[in-house]
Amino acid sequence: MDLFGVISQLVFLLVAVLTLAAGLATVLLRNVFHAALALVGTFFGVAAIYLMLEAEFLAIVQILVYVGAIAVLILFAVMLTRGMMQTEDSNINSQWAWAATAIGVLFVGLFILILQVPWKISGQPVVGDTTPALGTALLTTYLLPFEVVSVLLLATLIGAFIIARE
Amino acid sequence: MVQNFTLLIPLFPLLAFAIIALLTRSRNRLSAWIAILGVILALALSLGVFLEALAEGAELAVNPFYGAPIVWYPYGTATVNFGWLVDPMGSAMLFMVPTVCLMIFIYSVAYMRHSHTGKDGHTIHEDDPRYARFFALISLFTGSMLLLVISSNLLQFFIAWEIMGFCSYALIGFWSFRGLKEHHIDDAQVGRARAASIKAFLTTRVGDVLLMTGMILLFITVGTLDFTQMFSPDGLNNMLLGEPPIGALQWPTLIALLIFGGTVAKSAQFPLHIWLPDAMEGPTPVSALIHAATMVSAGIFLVIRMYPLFVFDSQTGGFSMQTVALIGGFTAIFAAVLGLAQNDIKRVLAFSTVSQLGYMLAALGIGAFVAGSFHLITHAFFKALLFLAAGAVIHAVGTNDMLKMGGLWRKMPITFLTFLIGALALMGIFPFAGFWSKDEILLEALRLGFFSESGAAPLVQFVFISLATAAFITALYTGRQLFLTFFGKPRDQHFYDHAHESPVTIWVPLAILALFTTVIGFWNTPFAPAFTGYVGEAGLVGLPVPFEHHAFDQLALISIFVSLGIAFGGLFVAYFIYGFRPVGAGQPDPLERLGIIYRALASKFWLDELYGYKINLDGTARAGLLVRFVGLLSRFSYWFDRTIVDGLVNLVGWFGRIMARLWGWFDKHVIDAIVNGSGSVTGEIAGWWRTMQTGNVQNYALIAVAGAMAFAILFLLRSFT
Amino acid sequence: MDIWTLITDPFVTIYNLLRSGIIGLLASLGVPPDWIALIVFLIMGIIVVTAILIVAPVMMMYMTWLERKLVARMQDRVGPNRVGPFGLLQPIADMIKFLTKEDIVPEGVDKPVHLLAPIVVVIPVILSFSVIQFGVGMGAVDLNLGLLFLLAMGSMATIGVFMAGFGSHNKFAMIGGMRAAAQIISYEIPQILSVVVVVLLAGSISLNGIIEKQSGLFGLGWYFFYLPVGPIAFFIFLLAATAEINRVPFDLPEAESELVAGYHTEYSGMKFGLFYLAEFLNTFIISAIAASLFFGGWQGPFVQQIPALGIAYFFGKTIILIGIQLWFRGSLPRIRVDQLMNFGWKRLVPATLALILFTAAFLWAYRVLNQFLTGLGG
Amino acid sequence: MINDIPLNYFLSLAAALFCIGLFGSLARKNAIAVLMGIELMLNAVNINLVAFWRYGSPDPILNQAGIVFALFVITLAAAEAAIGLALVIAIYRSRDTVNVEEINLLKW
Amino acid sequence: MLERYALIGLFAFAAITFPILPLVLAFLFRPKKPTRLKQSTYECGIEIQNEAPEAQSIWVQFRVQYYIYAILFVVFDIEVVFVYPWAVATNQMSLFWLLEMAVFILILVGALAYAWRKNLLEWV
Repeated sequence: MDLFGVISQLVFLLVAVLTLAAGLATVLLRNVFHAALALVGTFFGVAAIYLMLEAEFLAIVQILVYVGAIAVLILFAVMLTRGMMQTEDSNINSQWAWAATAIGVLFVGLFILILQVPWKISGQPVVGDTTPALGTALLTTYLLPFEVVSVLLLATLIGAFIIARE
Repeated sequence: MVQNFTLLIPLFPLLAFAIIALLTRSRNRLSAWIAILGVILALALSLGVFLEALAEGAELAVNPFYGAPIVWYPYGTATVNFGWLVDPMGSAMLFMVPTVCLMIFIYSVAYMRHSHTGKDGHTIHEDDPRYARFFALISLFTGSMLLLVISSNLLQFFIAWEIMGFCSYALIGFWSFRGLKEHHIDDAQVGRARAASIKAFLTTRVGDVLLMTGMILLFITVGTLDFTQMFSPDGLNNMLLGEPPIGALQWPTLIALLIFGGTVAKSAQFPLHIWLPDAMEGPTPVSALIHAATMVSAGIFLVIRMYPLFVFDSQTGGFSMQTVALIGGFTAIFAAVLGLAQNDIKRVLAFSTVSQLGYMLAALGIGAFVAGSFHLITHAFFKALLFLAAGAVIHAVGTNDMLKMGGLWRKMPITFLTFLIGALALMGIFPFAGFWSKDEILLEALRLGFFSESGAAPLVQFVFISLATAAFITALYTGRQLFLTFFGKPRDQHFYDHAHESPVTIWVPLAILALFTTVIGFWNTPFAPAFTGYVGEAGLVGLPVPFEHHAFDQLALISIFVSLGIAFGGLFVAYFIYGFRPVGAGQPDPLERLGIIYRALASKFWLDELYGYKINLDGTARAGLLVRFVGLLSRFSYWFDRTIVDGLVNLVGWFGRIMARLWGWFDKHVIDAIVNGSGSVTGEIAGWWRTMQTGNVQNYALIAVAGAMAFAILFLLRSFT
Repeated sequence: MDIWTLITDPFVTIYNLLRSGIIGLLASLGVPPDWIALIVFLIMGIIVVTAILIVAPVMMMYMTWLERKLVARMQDRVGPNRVGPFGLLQPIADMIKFLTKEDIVPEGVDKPVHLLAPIVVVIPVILSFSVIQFGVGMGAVDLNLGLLFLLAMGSMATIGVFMAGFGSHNKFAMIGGMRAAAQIISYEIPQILSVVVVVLLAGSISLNGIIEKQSGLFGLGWYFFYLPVGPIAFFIFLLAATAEINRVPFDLPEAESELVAGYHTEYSGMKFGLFYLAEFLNTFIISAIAASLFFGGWQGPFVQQIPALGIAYFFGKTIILIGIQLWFRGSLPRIRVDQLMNFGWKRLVPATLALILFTAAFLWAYRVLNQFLTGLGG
Repeated sequence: MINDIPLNYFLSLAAALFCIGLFGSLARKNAIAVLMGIELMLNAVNINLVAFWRYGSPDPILNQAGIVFALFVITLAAAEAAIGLALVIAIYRSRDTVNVEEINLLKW
Repeated sequence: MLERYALIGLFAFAAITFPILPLVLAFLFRPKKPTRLKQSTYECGIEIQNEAPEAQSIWVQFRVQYYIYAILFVVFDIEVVFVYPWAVATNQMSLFWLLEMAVFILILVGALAYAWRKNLLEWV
C-alpha cells in the first residue's frame, strides 16, 4: 500500500471514529439539546463519508438538508417541548440492557456477515461534474419517483400542519 | 383505425361521472349536459368502431378487434391485462348501448324535473334535489356497461359488472330518503325504495358470488381469464385434465353453471327474479336504462361471451345448456303469467322484461345463438321505448296504477303512438322489431324440437310450447295494459285532468326509439338475414364453427303465420276482456273473477313470502318464510341455549350444591380449593402474560429487534459449523 | 516566466514559483514522489489558508470602520477620527479592547454550549472563504458545486444561533435565538431559489464556471443585465441574504427596543467579538456571492491581458455591494416581525418559484427559436 | 480511494452507526431522542446505498441509482422527521410529556 | 476531485482553530473578577424571581408557529435539492424538461397555497 493509501485509511478511521463518537453521544447524552448538537456532528461525519465515496453532491445535500433543515426542525421541537427536559431522572428507559444485548448480538452478526460475503467490486473512478448526470437520471429513469416526491412533500406538509396546529 | 381507441369509449362517461361528482354537482343543468356530452362522445366513438366492425364483416368473429395493452398485474410468468375485445355481437352491443343510453339521458333532463302544486295553487316546477347525482350515477353506469361490453377478460368484465350492480343499487334506492322540500315522493315510497334497493342488491349478490366462484375455478383450471386465450382449444381442454369435482359433474359443467348463476341473478331469471319487479321503485329512466335495456341484458351478454364454454360443455356431455334452456323457457312463461295480474304500469313491463330475457336464454340454451342475440338487441330498443313511454305517462298523470288511468290517448297522442309501437313490437306483430326476433326464436325452437334430423328433442319441444304460450300471454297482458291505460273512459278524473302531453325533450327520444323499433327488425328478416350473416356465419372467438342456418323455407313461412296468429290471438282476447267493454271507474279488474288464481298471480305466487322479501305498498317490508325460518332457527337456537343448555348447567349446579351439602366440610376445603386454585393460577398466568402489552412502542420494537437478533444468532451458528 | 507575467499576475506567478521551487528542492533531496506530493500539498495549502485567514479579519476590521464612517456621514456625523488618520487605526483599538475585556459567564448557563456557540457561528463563514474566487485563478478551491457549498455553509448558521440562544439561560436570548432561527430559515428559501436562476442561465454550479460565462463586452455579459430575470433575481437575493444574516432592516432578533441584544445578550468580551466578526464576514460573503453571480466577479475590461486587475474588480464590486447594505442600514427603519414573515413566505417564495419557471421557459423558448433559425439558415 | 479503502470499512461503519441509532430509538425515554435515533439509522442506510453504488456499479457516473436512492431516503427522512416531531409536539400539548414510557394508551 | 476536498478539509481545520485562537488570547489577557451581581442573568434590571439556577426562571413556552415555519422550510429545502440537478441538466432541455419541473413546483406551490389559505403563514 502506498502513502496515499495509508493516509486515506487514516483519514477514514479518523472520520469514522468521530462519526461513531458523535453518534454515541447523540444516543447517550442526557440533555436532549446536547444530543441534538451531537446529531449534527454525526451528520457532518456522514457527509465526510459521502465525500470519501466521491458523492460530492450528496455530501453537500447532507449538510444542506440534514444540518440546515432537519437538525433545525429537531431543535425547534426540542425548544417547543422544553418544559419537560430537565425534570428527567434518567434518559434511558428500563429495557436498555436488553436492547443493548440484542443490538450487540445483531451487530456481531452483521459484522461477520459483512466480512464473509465476497462483495463484487467493479467501480470506476468518478471524475468530473456528475450533477448533470444526476439531473438526467432524475428526469428520465427516475421520473415518476421524482414527481412523487413533490406529492410526498405536499402530503407531509399538510399532515404535519394538521397534526401540529393548535 | 378507430378500433385502437376502443378502450377510450367507457372513459368518456366515467370522466363525466368524475367531473359531475367532483366539480359540478351543485349545477344541475350543467351536470346534465356534461353527462350527455360524455355519452355523445362515447356514442360517436362506438359508432366508429361499429362501422369499422361492419366493414370487417363476419371475419371479425374469428379475428376480433383485440388488444390488451395495459398490464394490470403480473402473476408468475403471465399477466392480467386490461384491454378490449370486439366481436360482431360486441359491436352490435356497442351500437345499441350508447344509442339507448343517449336517448334515456336526454329523456331524463326533463323527467327529473318534478311539478307539484304550491300553496297558492300554482304549479311549481323544480329539479329533483339529487338531480346532478342522478346524472353522475347513470354516467358511471353507462361507462361501466360500455367497459363490460368491450372487456377482453373475465376479470375486467366482472369489475364492470360489479360497478353496475352498485349503480343499480344506488339508483333503485334513489328516493330512499326524503328532503324537506321534496313533494314528489311520500314516506311510503321512501320505505319501498329503501327496501327494494336492499332486496335488489342482496339478491343479485347471490349470483355474483356464484359467478365469482365460477371465475376462480375457471382461472384455476384454465390458467387465464383472457377470453381469446381461454377459448383456445388448449384452454378449454385444460379443464378436463383435473379430477372431476363432484361425482359425474365435470369441471366445464360446474363452471358453466356457476357462471350462469351470475346470469340468473343479474338477468332476473327464476328463481332469483324476485328483485326486478320491486326495482321499479327507482326513477323510470333507471328502469328503462338498467332494468330493461342494459344491465339485465349484461347477464345475457355474459352467456353470449361464455358461449364457447357452454358449447364445449355440451359437446363433452355436460348439461349446462339444457339448464339454460330449461330455466329460460320456464321463466318466459312464468313471468308472462305473473305480468297478467299487475296493476302497476311499470311492474307489468318489469315482468315482461323477465319473460323476454327468458326468451333469450331459452334461445341460447337450445343452440339458437343468433336468434337469442338478435332478440337481445331488438328487445333493448323496444323495452326502453316502452319504459320511457310509461314513464312519460306516469310523469304526466302522477300515478303508477293503471286502474286509475284510461282514455289517455286523447291527452297524449305522441306518447300513445310511441307506446303503441313499442307494445306491438313486444307482442310480435309485423313489421316491428319484436316480430322478427321473436319469430326467429320460435322458428328455431320449432325446427330443432320437431323437425331436427337427429330426432325429436323433448326439452326443445317443451321450450317451444312454453315460448309459444308465453307469446300468447305476452300479447294478452300487453293488450291489457294498452287498453287499460289509453282507451276507455278516464277512471279518475283528477289524474286525467292532471295529464298533459310531454315536453319536447321527452317525446323526441321516444320518437327516435320508436323509429329504431320500427326499422331495426329488418336487420335480420328471414328473407335477408344480414345479422345472421354478420354474427353467426363464422362462429365465435374460440368456436370457429358457423352456426347452423337455414334458408327461407316452408317451415319459416308456417312459423311466421303461427307466431302472428298467436300474437293476434292474444291481442284479440285482450280486446275481448278489456277493450270491448272498458273497465269503468271503481270496477275491479275482470280477471279477479278467477279467484284464487288471480290472487296467486297478483301476489306473484307468494314467492316473496316464501323466500324473498315482501315489500308492501305502504313502504313496510317483511322477510319471506324461508328467511324468517332461518331467523326462527336462530331464535330457536337462542332459546335452546337459554333453556336447555343453561338448564342443564343449572341442573349440574343444583346437583353440585346437593353434593356440597352432603359432603360438607371436605367439599368446601378440597374441591373449592382446587377450583379457586386453578382460577387464580390462570389469573396469575394471564396477569403475567398481559404485561407483554405494555403499550410502549419501544418494547414492541425491542421484540422485533430480538427477532432480528435471533436470526443473527442463527446465522452465526450456521456460519461457524 | 517573464517579468511581464510577474507584473500582470503577481500572486499566481509567485504561487507557481514557490511550488516549483519546493518540488525541485525536495526532488534534489531524494524524497520519493508521493511524499513530495503530500508535502507540497500541505505547504501550499497552509500558505493559501494563512493568506486568506489574514485577509479575512483585516477585511472585517476595515468593514467596521467603513460602516461607522459611512453611517456617520449619512447621519451627518463625523465618525471615528481620533485613532490614526481618519480614524484608520480605530479597528485595531477595538480589537485590543475585545481582547482585554472581562468575559462574563452568567450563572446557570449551559457552559459548553455557551462557549461553543460563537465558534460554531464563525466556522462556516471561514469555510465559505475557501471557494470564493478572488481573481483569475485565485480561489483556494474551485469546487464543481461551489455555489451549493456556499449555500450549505450559510444554512449552518442556524445551529450556532440556536446554541447561543439556548446556552445563555436568558429569556431575551432564547426568544431572540428562536426568532433569528425562524427568520433565517424563512429567508433561506428565497435566497437559494433566486440563485437557481443564475444556475439555469449558466448551466453550472461551479463559481468559476458561472463567472467565466459572464465574460461579455465590458460587463454586458453580467447576469444582472439579463433582462428581465437578472435584476429581479439579484434584488430578491440581496433582500433574502440581508435578512438571512439578520442585518438592518431585518435585524429583528437583536431588536434593542424589545429583545435587548437578541441571542448575544449574555455574551461579552471576545465571544461577542466573534459574533461581531461572523456578522461582518457574512456581509462580505454575501456581497462576494452577489458580485460573483450577478456582476461577473473578477470579470472586467482587460482582465484577460492583466489578470491582476481581476482582484481589483472583484473587491471593488464587493465593496460597492457592501456599501449598498450599509446604506440600507443607514436609512431604513426596522420592519415588524409579522411583516417580515409575510413578506418572506407570501411574496418572495412564490415570486422566486415563478421566476425559476419563467427563466426555464425563456431558455427553452430561446433554444427552440435558435434551432428554428439555424434550420432556416442551413 | 476505491483501491485504498475496502468496501468492508464503509459497511462496518454503517452497521455500527445503524446499531447505535437502533439503541437510541429503543432505549431513549425522550420521544425526540427516539426520532434522532431513527435519523441515525437512516443515515447508516444511506451510507450503505452510496457505498454499494460506488463499489458495485460498473459505471458510477452514468448509473446514478445510489445517489438517487439516497436522495429519496433523505426526502423520506425529512418527511418522517416533520411528521414524527409534529406528533411529539401534539402529544406534548395534550399529555404534557414527551416520555415514550408514559405514552402508552394502548396498554394491556 | 478528492484533492480539492482535502484542501477543504485543511480549511476546516483552520476554520476551527481560527475562532479558538482569539479566545485563548483573550483568556490570557483579560481580567477575571466575577461577582454575584455580574453573573446574574440579564433581566433589564428587574430582579430574577427564582434564585435557583436550574429552575424554570427563563422558561418560555414557544408557540407552535415556529415549528410550522420549520416544516415549510424543510419541505422547500428538499425541493431545492431536486431543483439544482434539474437546473444543470441542460442537455435534457426540452418542453418535457420544463413541464416536469413545472408540475413539481406547482404541487409544492399547492402546499404553500394550502398553508396560506389555512392562515398558517400568519405570525399572530
